[in-house]
Amino acid sequence: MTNQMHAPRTPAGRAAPKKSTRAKAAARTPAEVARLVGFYRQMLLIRRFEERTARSYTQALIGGYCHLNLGEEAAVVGLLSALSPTDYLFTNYREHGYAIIRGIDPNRVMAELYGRTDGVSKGWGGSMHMFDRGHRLLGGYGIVGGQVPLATGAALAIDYRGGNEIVMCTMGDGTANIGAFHESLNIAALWKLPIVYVIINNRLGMGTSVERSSAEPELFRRATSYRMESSRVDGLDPIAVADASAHAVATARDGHPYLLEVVSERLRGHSVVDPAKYRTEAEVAQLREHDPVVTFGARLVREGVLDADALAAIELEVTARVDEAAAFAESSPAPDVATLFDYNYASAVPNDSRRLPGEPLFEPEPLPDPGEAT
Amino acid sequence: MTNQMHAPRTPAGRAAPKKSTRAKAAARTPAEVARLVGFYRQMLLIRRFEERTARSYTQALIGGYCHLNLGEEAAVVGLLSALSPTDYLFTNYREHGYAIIRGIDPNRVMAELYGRTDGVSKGWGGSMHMFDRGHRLLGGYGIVGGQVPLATGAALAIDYRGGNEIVMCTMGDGTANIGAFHESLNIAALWKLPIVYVIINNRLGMGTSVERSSAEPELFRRATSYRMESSRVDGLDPIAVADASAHAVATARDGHPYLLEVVSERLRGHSVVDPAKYRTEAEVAQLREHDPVVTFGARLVREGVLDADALAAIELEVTARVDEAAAFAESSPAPDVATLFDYNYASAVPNDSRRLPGEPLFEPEPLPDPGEAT
Amino acid sequence: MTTMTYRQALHDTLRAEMIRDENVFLMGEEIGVFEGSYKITAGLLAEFGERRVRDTPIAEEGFTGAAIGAAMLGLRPVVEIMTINFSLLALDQIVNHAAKIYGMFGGQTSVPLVIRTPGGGGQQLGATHSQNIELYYAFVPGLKVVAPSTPADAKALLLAAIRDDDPVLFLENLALYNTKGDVPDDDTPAELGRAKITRQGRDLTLIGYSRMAHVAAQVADQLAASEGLDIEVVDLRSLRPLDRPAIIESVKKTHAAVVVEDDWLTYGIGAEVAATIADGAFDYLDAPVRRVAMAEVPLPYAKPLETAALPSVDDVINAVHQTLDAVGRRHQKVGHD
Amino acid sequence: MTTMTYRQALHDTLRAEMIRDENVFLMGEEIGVFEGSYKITAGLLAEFGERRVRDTPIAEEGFTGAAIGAAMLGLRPVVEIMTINFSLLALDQIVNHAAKIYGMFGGQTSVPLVIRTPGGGGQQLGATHSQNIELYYAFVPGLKVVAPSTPADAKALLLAAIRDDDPVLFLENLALYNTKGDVPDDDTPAELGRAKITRQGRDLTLIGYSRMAHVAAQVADQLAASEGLDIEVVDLRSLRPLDRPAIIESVKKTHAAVVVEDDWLTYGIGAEVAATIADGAFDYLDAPVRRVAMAEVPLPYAKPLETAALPSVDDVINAVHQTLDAVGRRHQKVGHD
Ligand SMILES: Cc1ncc(C[n+]2csc(CCOP(=O)(O)OP(=O)(O)O)c2C)c(N)n1
Ligand SMILES: Cc1ncc(C[n+]2csc(CCOP(=O)(O)OP(=O)(O)O)c2C)c(N)n1
Ligand SMILES: [Mg+2]
Ligand SMILES: [Mg+2]
Repeated sequence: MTNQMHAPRTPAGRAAPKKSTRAKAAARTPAEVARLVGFYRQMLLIRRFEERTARSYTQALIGGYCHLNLGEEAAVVGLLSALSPTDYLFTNYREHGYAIIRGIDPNRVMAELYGRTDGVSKGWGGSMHMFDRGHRLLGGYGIVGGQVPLATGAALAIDYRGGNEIVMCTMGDGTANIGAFHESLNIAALWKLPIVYVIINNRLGMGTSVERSSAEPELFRRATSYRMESSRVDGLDPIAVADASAHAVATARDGHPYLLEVVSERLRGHSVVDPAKYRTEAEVAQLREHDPVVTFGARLVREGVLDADALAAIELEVTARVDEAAAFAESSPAPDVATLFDYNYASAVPNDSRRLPGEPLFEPEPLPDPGEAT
Repeated sequence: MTNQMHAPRTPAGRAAPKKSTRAKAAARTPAEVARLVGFYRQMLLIRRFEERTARSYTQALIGGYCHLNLGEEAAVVGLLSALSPTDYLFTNYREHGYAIIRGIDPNRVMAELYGRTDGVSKGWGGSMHMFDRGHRLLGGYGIVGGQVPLATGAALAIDYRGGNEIVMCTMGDGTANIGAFHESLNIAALWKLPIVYVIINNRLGMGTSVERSSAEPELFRRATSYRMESSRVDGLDPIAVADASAHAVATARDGHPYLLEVVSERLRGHSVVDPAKYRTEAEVAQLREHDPVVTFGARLVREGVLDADALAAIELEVTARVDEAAAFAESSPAPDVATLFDYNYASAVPNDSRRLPGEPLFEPEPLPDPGEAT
Repeated sequence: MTTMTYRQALHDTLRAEMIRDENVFLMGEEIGVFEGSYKITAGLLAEFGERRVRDTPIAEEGFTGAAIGAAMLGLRPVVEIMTINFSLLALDQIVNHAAKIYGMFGGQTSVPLVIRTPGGGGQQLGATHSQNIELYYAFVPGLKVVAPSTPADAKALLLAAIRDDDPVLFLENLALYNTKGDVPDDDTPAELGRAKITRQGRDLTLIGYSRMAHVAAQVADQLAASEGLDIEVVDLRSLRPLDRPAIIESVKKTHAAVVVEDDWLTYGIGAEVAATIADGAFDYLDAPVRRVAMAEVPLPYAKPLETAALPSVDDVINAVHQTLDAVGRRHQKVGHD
Repeated sequence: MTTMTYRQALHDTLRAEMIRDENVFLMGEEIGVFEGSYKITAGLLAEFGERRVRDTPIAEEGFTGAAIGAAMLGLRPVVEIMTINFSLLALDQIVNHAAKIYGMFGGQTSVPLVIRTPGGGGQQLGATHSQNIELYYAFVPGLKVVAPSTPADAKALLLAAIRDDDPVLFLENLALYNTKGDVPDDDTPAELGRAKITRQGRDLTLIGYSRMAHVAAQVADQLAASEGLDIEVVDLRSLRPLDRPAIIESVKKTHAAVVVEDDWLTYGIGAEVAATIADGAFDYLDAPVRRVAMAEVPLPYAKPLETAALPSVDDVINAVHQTLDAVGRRHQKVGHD
């Protein structure tokens, strides 16, 4: 059992950007090239999708709270690259990118944001609650930490049945301070469940820095409380994340839960409406400099994997994809009010209440005859 | 910061009995002797008090759940020896011994068990809920882990006011798995609160062994998740516990929270009514052999601190004290039903409900005149 | 038919369902080695092993949430929460997750979960261990809540709960575990969502659930014997959904009702029952619906205080008398009947 | 008198109380650097520093419990729980500890704590973020629960809550933060436990609290203008204790009532209000008490579904009309009036 850092520490508590050894190799097989280009395309897809989401939100086409994966593209893409289609994914309210990269049609993800019937959750969930049984995305969840016990239970079910799948459960750095995190990791370690817990450490929970919320800001170290293996990786480098994820997933498939900390960035505010005034200009400038999509693209150009034309072609392709998603979402019908009670229960039950707010509990009846009534 | 063991580990996960270096010294000052004899007298007082409690429970003089400190006498006495009278103590439902050793009149502790007006909590709390503002015992609590956030908040209040007191918060080994433990230790470490968390590891939560409930059964190691200092000590040796407690208390007084694990025994079942059938005869025999009261008494005799007469005298004195407590409790009046609503609120509020179950919400009134009524 | 205790009925049903369906398994604190705090699961660890009878750490939120997650993958966990008081620690998982997952994700996954937990009071367990907070579950769309009062119902409702595809809060009662009754030998599940008229009558409707359904029956028997009163007793059995038609039909016949509950009166379960009657049987009711409930205090430990705070048979009898008096006063005044 | 928003009234009152009493301090997630999720605490960190404005980790149970412990030592913490939905995670500390400590220990220590938290719905926040679960607190002896609907009440009730020696759940509402009203300049606290008749009338009593008190007032104004109806409006303001006398007095005058709430109907706050009226004003009521409440579903995200599930002004108007019709039908039949 080891608890190790995959990247050097900096005083700020996050790993310094680091080039993966694999990426540095000069000669690449076509498969390697395809993988790198695939990573880039996926990262850019998240980027453009989320930018489009922000715009639609500002246009009031999307409601509620809306949290974006901007800055976390490398983390999302690297993490999911290690999953098999039969593995399960639980995540939080910041999950649009996960849904798309998991393979769900972006049209359906955008339709969910627009609250339409073609949405992944049929318009019932919205931005925070994407779910797709087929792709084994078992939910975005809006309650901080709420997904962690659920994911643990999914791993228990796999173990119970003797299956070979694993569960990946992502969460933010702020989530490591809530009781459910502790209870769940202990249970998983005690029962040797096939699960990878991932902390996306973007160094902020809303406006609170990890140092101001976690007494041990190197969050992967919390695994020692449960004799669980853990490590930390640079979340701006999709290849490093993919490698770390592969190791964590293999460990879990072997029946040992794993805690992986991915040190990442949040490029904008906590949600679309947060101007993030608590950040200094210098911080914002640094964020831009580290932008994982830009730096990874530049690196692929530098290393000869892509040229400017190829970059532009991907840009066009991705933008078209996102435009299509928005158009699809806009044309998808909103749910009919007649369906309001469709999901009260999975198995019907007598006396279930299906009353609209304006309806009486009891329909007026003829008045009883006083003589007979009493 | 260190996380250390004060005693060697055994496979069973608890420290092997160890003679403290101080106790081994041949020549002792009168103060040292008095301290040792004091420890013994206190330990025996807990022992006889709890035995008496068990008897009274069996006689139905005590109701509810009833958990005893039998086997934990050295832990209780050693821990509390390091507290100043102005320090605060929070504990759980297994707290009779803590109440007595904190200095509360055993008469009032027994009266609480009997549910009488002279009880520490005036009969409102019972076995699990001893509270005494004057002695700064801020409660026995029946919800596992419930006391941990409260104690943390008391430490926050001390810190807020710039006081020099500290808080000691005891709990069982099973309690280290509940969310409140995690949330509280993180907050205390983050805010540098003057608090000592104590885990009394009697190796069982009801019938579940620490190995079957905690993935890291060396519970003091959980402090590393919060960069908190911690250690483990042999809880059958009051002197070792006293020393460890003194260190922990000093650390807390210095503004650094501390986690102390005290490896102890539970001589009987979880509560008075539990026959503890899940224990083997061999385990029970071993428990008897390690009995901290017997072994500490024998050691004091062996080391010439006490002789058989002195032992007998202490026995007599303690037994008389406990008899007095039981007599006092029995003669103390039960609370009057008229006082049922006395503690609804600390500040009176209009429209507070003070209705007994048989009373109507509205007293019958003369019927209105139909003509006027409608 | 076999006569057995409520405890035995629960035990035997759990065992039978585990034999019948491999997907059914048990989780909870102290249900295995310790054989259950109230011994409902005695012997099951030995028979089924650790895979199917799981002792959990003390982590109500964690293990209840894990059971929900396991149910999402199609297992049928039966969780024991030692007493309903401790379920407060798992409430986020139950209310924000178990109850929401089916609807919030557009019906994509169900949560076939049972949470068994006893309520109670009257055992001198003090304020934090004597609460009746089934209201917290009965209030929540997406949950089903049942509260059997007899060994036969314990069996039939537990069968239904385990076989149901939704999360079911199954409310037991410390004071009922040792009560006895006849239990049918076949395994026909009850229908969730239905109350039961356990005694027919014309003079007044007494409504209760769980232990209070017993108290109601006892009062009805006693008043029949002593005064020849003909009281109808409704055992709610299901708190969510609430069987409004059964309640209303009874009160339309009797014209008077008393609700017996051992939670707190204000906002308690009885508030909805009383409001329902006052609405649905408005023109039939000859006196206000009386509620007999616990005094609104944190339940004290001392026996005399505890006894005073909890509803007794005598309290219910008084309420029945006063309600019938009130009916009489109105009949006199209005002059009909 | 100054005209200001509900948000401003809360902010200014917190600030004034912190200046007045060194023991008052604030705790909660994102109340400092982020200035509050809903900006109630904007500027207070800068003014008072980290000692008195404490950003907490995301640990509702831990920090709420810590506030309770601090209150036991005599401080007066004002906790912000970001929305009432997240308070489920702290429920054990609030219900089993804050509410019990005074009574369970025989009155030895009080818990002068305020928990501020907004409820709401109608913001497309989905099932887990749109609940109105004030019931969970209103049900519990030992707690006091208030729910101001206007900036003036926000101030007066917050003053009272902070100065009170008991734990007070102070219910705010997302949809009210930007509403405006006149606020007295002096700092006279309200009396906890009292409802307010915000509009006098003789035809029917409309009862609401928090946002629904506004809806009630709006309906009353609208129906006065359009149909000359004379509706009395009761703003409950305090959910625990519930001001039964004020409610009953009003209904004895108007003979009809409609309760407006935005929690779920079955077992909701309105159940107790309706049951109370049906009991205390039994002989005065000319029609069943109607409850207008949220549809009993986990609130969906999609706007048309959300809108359909939440009570609207039109729903209330319909209920008023139907209730007055029902009164009329009965008057015709019985023949008096
Ligand atoms: C139990 C709970 N408390 C508070 C919130 C409000 N909230 C939503 S997101 C968030 C910050 C979470 O931070 P982190 O875990 O780091 O995730 P990130 O948003 O950075 O991805 C908070 C406090 C919530 N949704 N649930
Ligand atoms: C939240 C909660 N869950 C369960 C219980 C029931 N319970 C009471 S004591 C106990 C075991 C506690 O074990 P430990 O912390 O080791 O303390 P010990 O009893 O050994 O002193 C349990 C499960 C409870 N009181 N509270
Ligand atoms: Mg974060
Ligand atoms: Mg223990």
